[in-house]
Amino acid sequence: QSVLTANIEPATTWVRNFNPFNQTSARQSTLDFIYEPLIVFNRLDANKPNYRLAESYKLAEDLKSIEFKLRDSLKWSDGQPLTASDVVFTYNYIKQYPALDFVSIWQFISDVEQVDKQTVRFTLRQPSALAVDRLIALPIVPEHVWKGIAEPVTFANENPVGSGPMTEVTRFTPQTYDQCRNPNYWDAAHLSVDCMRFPQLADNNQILAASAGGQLDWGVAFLPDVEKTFVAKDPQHHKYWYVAGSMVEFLFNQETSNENNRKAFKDLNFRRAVSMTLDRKAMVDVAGYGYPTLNEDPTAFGDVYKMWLDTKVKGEFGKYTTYDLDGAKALLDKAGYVDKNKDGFRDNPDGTPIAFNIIVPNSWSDWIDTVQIAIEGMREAGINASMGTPEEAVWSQNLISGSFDAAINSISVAASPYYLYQRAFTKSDAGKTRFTAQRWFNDELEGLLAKFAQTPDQAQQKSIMNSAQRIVAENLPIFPVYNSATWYQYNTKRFTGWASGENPFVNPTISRQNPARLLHLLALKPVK
Amino acid sequence: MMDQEPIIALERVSKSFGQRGKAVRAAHDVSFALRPGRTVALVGESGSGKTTCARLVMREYQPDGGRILFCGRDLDSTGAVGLKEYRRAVQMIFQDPFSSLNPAHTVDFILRRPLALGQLHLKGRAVDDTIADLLRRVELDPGAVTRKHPHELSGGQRQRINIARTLAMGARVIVADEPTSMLDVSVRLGVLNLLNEMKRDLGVALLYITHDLATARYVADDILVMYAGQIVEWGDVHRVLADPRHPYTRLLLSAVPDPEVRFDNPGSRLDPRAVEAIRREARHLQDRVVEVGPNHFTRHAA
Amino acid sequence: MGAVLRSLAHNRKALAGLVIVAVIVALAIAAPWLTEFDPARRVGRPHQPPSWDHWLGTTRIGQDVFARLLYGARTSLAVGFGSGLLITAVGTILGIVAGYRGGRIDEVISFFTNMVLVVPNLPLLLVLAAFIGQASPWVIALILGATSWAWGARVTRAETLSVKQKDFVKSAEMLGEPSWRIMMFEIFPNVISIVGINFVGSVIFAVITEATLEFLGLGDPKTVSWGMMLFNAQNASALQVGAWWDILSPCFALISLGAGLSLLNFAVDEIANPRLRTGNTLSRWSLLMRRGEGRL
Amino acid sequence: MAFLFRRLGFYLAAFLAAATVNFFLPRLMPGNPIEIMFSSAGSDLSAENLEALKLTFGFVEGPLWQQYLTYLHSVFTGDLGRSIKYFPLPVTELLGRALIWTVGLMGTATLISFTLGTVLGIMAAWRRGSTFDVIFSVGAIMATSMPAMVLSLVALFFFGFELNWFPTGYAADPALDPAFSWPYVSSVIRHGILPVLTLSIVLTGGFLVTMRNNMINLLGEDYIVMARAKGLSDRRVMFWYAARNALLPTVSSLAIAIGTVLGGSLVTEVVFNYPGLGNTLYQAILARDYPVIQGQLLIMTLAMLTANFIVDVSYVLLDPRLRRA
Amino acid sequence: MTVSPLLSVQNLTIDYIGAQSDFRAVDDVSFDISPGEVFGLAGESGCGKSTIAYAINRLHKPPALIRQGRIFFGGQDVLDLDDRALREFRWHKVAMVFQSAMNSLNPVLRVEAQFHDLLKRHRRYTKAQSRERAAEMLRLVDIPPERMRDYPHQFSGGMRQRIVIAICMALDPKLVVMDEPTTALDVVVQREILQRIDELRRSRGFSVLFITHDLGLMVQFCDRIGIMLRGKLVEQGTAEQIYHRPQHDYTKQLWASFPSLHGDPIKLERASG
Ligand SMILES: Nc1ncnc2c1ncn2[C@@H]1O[C@H](COP(=O)(O)OP(=O)(O)OP(=O)(O)O)[C@@H](O)[C@H]1O
Ligand SMILES: Nc1ncnc2c1ncn2[C@@H]1O[C@H](COP(=O)(O)OP(=O)(O)OP(=O)(O)O)[C@@H](O)[C@H]1O
Ligand SMILES: [Mg+2]
Ligand SMILES: [Mg+2]
Repeated sequence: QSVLTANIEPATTWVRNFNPFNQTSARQSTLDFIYEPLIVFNRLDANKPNYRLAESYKLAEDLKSIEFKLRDSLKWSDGQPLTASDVVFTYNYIKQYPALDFVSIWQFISDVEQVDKQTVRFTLRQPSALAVDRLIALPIVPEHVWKGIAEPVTFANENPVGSGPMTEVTRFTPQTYDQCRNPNYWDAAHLSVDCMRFPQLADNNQILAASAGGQLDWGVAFLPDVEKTFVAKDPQHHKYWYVAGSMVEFLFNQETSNENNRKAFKDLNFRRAVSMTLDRKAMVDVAGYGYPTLNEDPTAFGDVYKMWLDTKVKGEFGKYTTYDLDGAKALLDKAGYVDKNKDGFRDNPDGTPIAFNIIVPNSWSDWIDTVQIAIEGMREAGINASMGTPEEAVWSQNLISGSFDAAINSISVAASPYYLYQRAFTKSDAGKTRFTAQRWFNDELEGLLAKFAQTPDQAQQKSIMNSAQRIVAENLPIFPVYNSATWYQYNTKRFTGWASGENPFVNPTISRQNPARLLHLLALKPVK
Repeated sequence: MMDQEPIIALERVSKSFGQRGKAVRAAHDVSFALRPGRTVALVGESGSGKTTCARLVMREYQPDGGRILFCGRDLDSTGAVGLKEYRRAVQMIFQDPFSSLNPAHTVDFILRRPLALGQLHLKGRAVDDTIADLLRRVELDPGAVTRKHPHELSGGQRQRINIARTLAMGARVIVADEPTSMLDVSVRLGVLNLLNEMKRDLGVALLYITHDLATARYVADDILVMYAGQIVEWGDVHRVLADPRHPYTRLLLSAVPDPEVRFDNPGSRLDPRAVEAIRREARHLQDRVVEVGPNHFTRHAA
Repeated sequence: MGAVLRSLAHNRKALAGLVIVAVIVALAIAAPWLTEFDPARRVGRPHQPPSWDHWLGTTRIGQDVFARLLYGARTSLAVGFGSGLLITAVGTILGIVAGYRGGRIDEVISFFTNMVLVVPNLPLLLVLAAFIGQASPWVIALILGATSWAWGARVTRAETLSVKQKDFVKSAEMLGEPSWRIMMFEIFPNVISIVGINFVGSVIFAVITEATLEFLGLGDPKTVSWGMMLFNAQNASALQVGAWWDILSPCFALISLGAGLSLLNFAVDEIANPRLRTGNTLSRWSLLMRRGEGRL
Repeated sequence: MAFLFRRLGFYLAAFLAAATVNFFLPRLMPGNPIEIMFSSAGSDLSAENLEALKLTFGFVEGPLWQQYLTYLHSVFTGDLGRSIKYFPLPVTELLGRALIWTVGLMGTATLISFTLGTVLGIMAAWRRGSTFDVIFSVGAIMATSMPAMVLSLVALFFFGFELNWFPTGYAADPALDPAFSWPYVSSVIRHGILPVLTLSIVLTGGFLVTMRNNMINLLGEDYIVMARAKGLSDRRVMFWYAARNALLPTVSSLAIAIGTVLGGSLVTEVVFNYPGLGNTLYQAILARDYPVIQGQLLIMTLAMLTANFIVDVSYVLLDPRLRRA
Repeated sequence: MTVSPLLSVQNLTIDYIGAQSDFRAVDDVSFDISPGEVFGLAGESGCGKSTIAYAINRLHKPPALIRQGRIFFGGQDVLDLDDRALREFRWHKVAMVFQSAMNSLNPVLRVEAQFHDLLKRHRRYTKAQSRERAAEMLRLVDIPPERMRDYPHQFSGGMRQRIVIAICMALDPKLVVMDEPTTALDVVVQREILQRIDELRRSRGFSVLFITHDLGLMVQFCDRIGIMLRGKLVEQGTAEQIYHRPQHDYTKQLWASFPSLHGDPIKLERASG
C-alpha cells in the first residue's frame, strides 16, 4: 500500500469536516480529491481542458447557455451511479441554500436542466464566453446523500460519499488523518497512490521540521532558505519548484479622504515616479528569498500570462516599472513635486504636503519586508511614506471600504489575464472586494473586458487584450512588483512523477486553489 | 483637691463588643473624672477593660450607654467643632514606644506636625525653638536628638518623644496606656518621674493605665481597680492599697511580686481554688456601691 | 530612604544587579554613538554572521543586529519601567487606600483585586492585544498596567493592615491629620520596601511579557524591540538556517536584563526583611569557625 | 466552613464578572467583530455568501441586553457555541480536547517544580549561607529571569532539531491511536519531557525562593527553637516543624502561581506545538475565532477559580487555626 | 558545699559575628547551679541572659560564636558533645521554657503530637504510651487531659504556658531553663504558674535556671541570683544577700529604681542603666 504524506493547511487540531461547500473550516483535501470537478484546465499546458467527470462541453453559439456531457457509467464511492440528475440536484440545492454558494453561481446562471441521463444544460443570465471556468468551480454532490441533510451549512459530512480518487477516510484523529482510494473510481487505472496522509502541523517551523526530516512527500508551505534547510538535508530526494503565482502590487487609493494625497495619487506622473522607486529585485531577493518571480510588467501580466503580453506596450511603458531612482527624482522634479516647506520631503506642486502610510497585514513578514524596501526607495526619492501594520482582517476591511492611502495587495492567478483585470477594474465591484482597492476605473477598459467575455475566438481575444493592457500600462493604476511563489516541495524517496522545472506538465502545488493538483496526484507513482 | 472642675468626666459609660448572646462586656457602668493636676490610675488584669476605657476617653469608641462630659458639656451636643477641640486636648501615650513613632521620620518631623496642626500661630524659627524647648522639657538634648530616627533612640528616649508630642499638641489630658511596661527597669522610673512633673508643672490631667500596682502607687492620686469591665473598687490610692476591700483587689495585691515575701513562706501562697472562686464572684454584676471610708469606695454583687 | 540606599550599596546582589541594569541602560542611551547603523534599515546582506562590520551579524533582511539590540533596549526598558511604574502606582494606591480606609471601600477594592487575580493574566493580555490590533509598545505597557496591578495591591494592602495597627498611625489620627496625609506620610514610607519589591518585580514581568506578546506576533512590526527581534528571527527560522546570532542576541539580552532586575529584587527583599540577609556576616562567621576561633 | 462558603460566593461572583467582561470585550473593540472574524477565517467569500453564513452561525442582531442574557444562559448551560475555524466542532469539545493536555502538562510541571522548588528551598534555608544555598539561590534568580519562550526555543532547537533526542511537536505520536498501552503512554511521556522540563525550570525558581524566605522567617520562631531543644533530629525539625508551617504561605502563593503557569504553558505549548489550551487560544486569536477565544477565557478563569478553591480547601485542611466551626 | 554542682558554666564568652566587627553578648561569665537549686539571672533587656540560656543547650545558630568557656553538666562538657549525644542530651537533661512560651508550641500540631514526638524520640514510646504520659503531665499542671487533642490556639496564654511546662516535665529533666516564662501574663496568672513550678521542683527535685528582669519576683522565687550588666555577671549571691545587702553599684541602682508597694512613695533616683 502506498501512502503519500502531504500537507495543505496549518492547523492545531484536525476537525472531521468534509463539507465541500464549506470554505472556512472544511478540510482542504475535500475538493478535487473527494469531489472530482467536471473539467480541469491545465494552465501550464496552454490551458488545455482535462475532462474529468464531463467528457465534453459545448457553449451555445449565442453564448447564452452551456451543456456538459458526463462520462458513461460514473459511480459514487458508495457504488451508486453518478448521473446528470446529481448535477442538477447540486445546483438547485445551493440555490436553495445561498450560504453554500461560495462562487455566487446563481448570480451568473438563471437555470439548470437535465437534458438526458448524461447531459446537463445551464442557462446563463448574460452571454459569456467564459462560463465554463466558473461552472467547474463547484463540486457535485450525490443527491441520494444530500437530499436528506436538513442543515447542509453546518453539516460536517464526516463520511463523505464522493466521486474523486480519495474518498475513504480510514483514520481520523486530531493529529492526523488518512484519505484513501475510492473503490469505485472511474479513472482508477491512472491512480497509483493508495492513501494520502495529512499530519497536523501548526506553523512554518513545524512544517519545516517535518519536511526536513523527510516525513512529507508533498508540501505546500513557505520554507525559509529552502536550499539550506530542506534540500541540503537530502539533496538526492528533497526537491522544490516554485511556480509564479499571485501578483503582488502596490497601490494608491484614488478616492482617499486625504485631499493632498489624493491630488498626488491622481497624477500619473507621481504614480509613475513612485513605481520607479520600487527596488523590485531587492524585494524578490531579500524579502522573498529569491523565490518570487520578478514582475516589471506595466501590464501586470508578469510570467504568468506571458503569452498574452504585447511587447510593444512593454517597450513603451516598461521604464516606469523598472527601478530607477534618478529617473524617478527627475520625473518628480519636472512635475513640480519639490520640497516646498523644507521638511525634507517633497510636496504637491501647490505646496500642500504629501504623506501616506502603506498598510500591510501585521503578521505577513515577507510583505512587511517588501514594504520596508519600498519605503526605503520612496524616502530616498523624497517621498514621505511610512508603514502601517493593521491586523490582516482590518487591512482587508480597509481595502474594501477604501479608508486608507496606500497599500500592498495581491491578486491570485486565474486562467487568463481577463480575470486579473476584471477583478481589479470592475467599477461595480468597488466596496465589495479588496481587489478594486485602488479605485481606478476606466469605461473603455470595462467595455473591452465585456467584449472579451463574449468572444470565444482566441485570436480576437488576444487583440482585445492588447488594447486593454495598453490602457492599464499607460495609466499605471497599480504597481506590480512580483508574482509570489506557489510553494511546492516534494520528496522523491517514496514517489516519482513529480512535476518540476524540467518537466513542468502541471501546476504542482497541492493548495486548494489549484484544481490541477488532481492531475498531479494521478501522475505520481510509488517507488518500488 | 476635689474642688478642681473635672476636664473630662465619664458618667455610667458602658461598652460591649460582639453581638447577641456572645457579647463581651468590656466596660460597664464606668464613672470617673479627670481633673487638672491629678493622676488617676486604672489597674486590673489583662482583658479587664482598661484599654477600652482609654479608647472611650479618646473617643475611638462610641459608648453604648452613659455620657462623657468635656469641661462640663456633653460632647454629643457640641458637634464636629467640639470634637476637634476635644481631640486636640486629649492625647495618648502608647505602651510600645517603638511602634508609636513612625520609623520613617526624624524626631524633628514627628514634633513639627503637631505644632503645625495645633499651634498655627508659630512660624519659622519659632517652631524650631518650640521643638528645642519641648525636648529640653522632657530632658532630652535637642542638639543630639532632633536629626535622629526613632530606631536610633533607646526605649526611654522614645517614650519621652511621645510625651513631648502630646505636649506639642497642647494636651490638657494625657492618657498613658502602660507607658513603661516595655521599658527597662532603669529607665522606667525616669518616665514616671517625668509624668509626675508634667502633672505638677503643667497641670495636665493624667489617666495612667497599668497592671503594676507598685507604679500606680508611685504616680497616682486616685486609683480605679477594674475587673471584667467593672470598676470594683476606687478611691485614694494609699487608702485603697493599704486597706483593700474588694476580694479581687486583695487578690491582685497579693499576687504582686514582693521581695519581702518568699515563696517558701507557706502563708503567702495563693490557693488556686480560692482564686477561682474570687474570679467567679467578681464576674457577676457588682452594682452595690459601698463607701468604705473618705474617698474610698467598693462594689459588691447585689 | 537614605538608609535603604546605603544598605543597597552594601548588598552584593544589589550591586551586581545594579551594575547589569546600569550597563544596559547606558548602552541603550549611548546607542547612537555605539553604532552608525539605523536599526530599521537594511545595511548589509541578509543573515551575515558576526563580523567586524556587523558585530552581531545581520538579520534576515540585512539589518544590523547589534544596532537593533541597542535601540531595542530602549523600548524594552521604557516599557518595563513605564508599566512597572504604572502597575506599582495603581497597586500601591489601591492597596493603601483599601487597607487604611477599610469597610466598604476595602470590600470593593479587594473584590476587584481578587477578580483580577483570578483572571489568567497572559491569556487576557493576549486577547486584549489581539482585539486592539497593532499593539505598539506603549499600548502594551498600558494594558500591562491595567491588568497586572492586583498582586501589588494585595500585598500592599496586607502590609498596610499591619502598619495601620501600629500606634504611630493612631497617634497621627489623634493629632487630627487628614487621612490622605496619614496614607502618604505615615503609611507609605513604611510600606516602601513592599513597593520596591513590587516595582522591580513588575518591571521584570513587563519586560518579559512585552517581549512575549511581540514574540507571539501581536506587536507592531515597525517597533525596534527585543520581542520583535525574537519574532522576526523565529519567523525566519533563524535557528534552523543557522543564524544563531539573530535569535540568541535578543535571548541573551532578555536574560541579562531579567537577571539584573531579579538580583535587585532579591536585594530589596533582603533589605526589607533583614532575616533573609546572608552575605558578609555569615562568610565571616564561617571563616572564624574554620580558623578555630570559636565554636557553636 | 463559613470561610469556604464565603469564598464560594466570591468565586461565583468572579465567574459572573469574568463572563460579563468576556461578553462585552469583543463588542467594545473597534470594528465589527463578526465581519473581521469572517473575513479572516474565510479567504475571499462573496458578500451574499457571507450574509447567508452569518445567519447560519446564529449571529442575530438585537438589543445588547438580550444578547447578553442569551449569552449568559448558554454559558451556564455549558454551551459555548461552535468554533468558526474548526467548524462545526463545539467550542466545549475543542477545549475539552485541549484541556486534558494542558492539565497534564501544567499539572506535571507544577508538581515537579513545586516539589523540587520546595525541597530545595527548605534545604537552602536550613543551610543558609552555605555553598548549597548560594548556588541554588542564584540559580533560582537565573531561572526566574528566564522568559519561558527563550528557554523553550533553545530547548526545542538543541534537543529537538539538533540532537534529535526528543520529538519537536505533538503530545503523542500521531501514528498511534490513543489507548492505555505502553507504546502510546511512552510516546506521551517522550513528547511531554521537553515542555514539562522547560516549564518546570521556569517555575522552580519562584517556588524555591518563596519557600526559602518563608523558611528563614520561620526558623526564628520559638517553636522551631523549642523543637530543636527537644532533641528532635534535624530532619524532623526541618520537615515536620519548619517546612510544614512554611508551606502554608507557599500554598497560597501556589494559587497565584497557577496564573503564571497558565501563561508559561501558553508560550511553551505554542513553541512545542503542544495541542493544549494555550496553543488553541493562540491559534484562535490568529484566526479571530471569537467563540473559541471567549470560551477559552472562561475556561481558563474557571480553571483558575478551581485551582484557587482547591488551594483554599487545602489551606483550611493544613492550618487548624482556620478550621474553626 | 561538698555536693558537686549540676551545672557549671565557666568563663563563657559568646560573640555575635557582624559583617565588620563582633558584638560580645556574653563576657567571661561563670556560675554554678546545684541540684535542686533555683538560680536566677537578672538584668536589663539585651544584657545576654537568653544567650546564656541558649548556650546551655547549644541552640545557637550562626552568627553566634562561642569564643571560649566550658559548660559542664554533671561533669561532662556540653560543648564537646557530638550531634547524636547532643540530641540525647537536650530535653532529657535540660528542658527549656522560652521567653514567649505562648509561641513555642507548633500551631499546626495537636498537643498530644507535641508530646509524642518528644517521647518517641527519647523513649521510643508508642502513641498510646505517649498519650498516657501526656495525660499524667497535663494533670500535674491542672489541664484536663482530654484537651490534649486540641490545637495550641484553642488554649489561653496561661494554659499554653502550663502546657509547655508539662512538656518540660515529661522526661524528668535535671535542669529546667526558664527564660522569662511569664512576662506576657498578668500578675495573678504569673503567680499561679510560678507557684506550680515551685511545687513541681520540690516534688521532683530538678534545678531551675530562672531568667527575668523583675527583681522582686526573682527574690521571691530564687535561691541564688546573678545580676548581669552588658554581658558580664557583675554580682552573684543568695536571694537574701542580693535583696538586703547588694554589693555592686548596679544592683543597688536597680533596687533604687523599683517603686515598692511598701514604704514611702518618695521620688526615686534613676539608675544609670
Ligand atoms: N474591638 C474589640 N472587639 C471585640 N472585643 C474587644 C475589642 N476590644 C476589646 N475587646 C474585648 O474587651 C475586653 C476588654 O479589653 P481591653 O483591651 O479593654 O482590656 P485591657 O484591660 O486593656 O487588657 P490588657 O491589659 O491586655 O491591655 C477583652 O475581653 C477584649 O477581648
Ligand atoms: N542573632 C543575633 N545577631 C546579633 N546580635 C544578637 C543576636 N541575638 C542577640 N543579639 C544581641 O545580643 C545581646 C544579648 O541578647 P539576649 O537575647 O541574650 O538578651 P536578653 O538579656 O535575653 O534580653 P531580653 O531581656 O530582651 O530578652 C543583645 O544586645 C542582642 O542585640
Ligand atoms: Mg516638505
Ligand atoms: Mg531574652
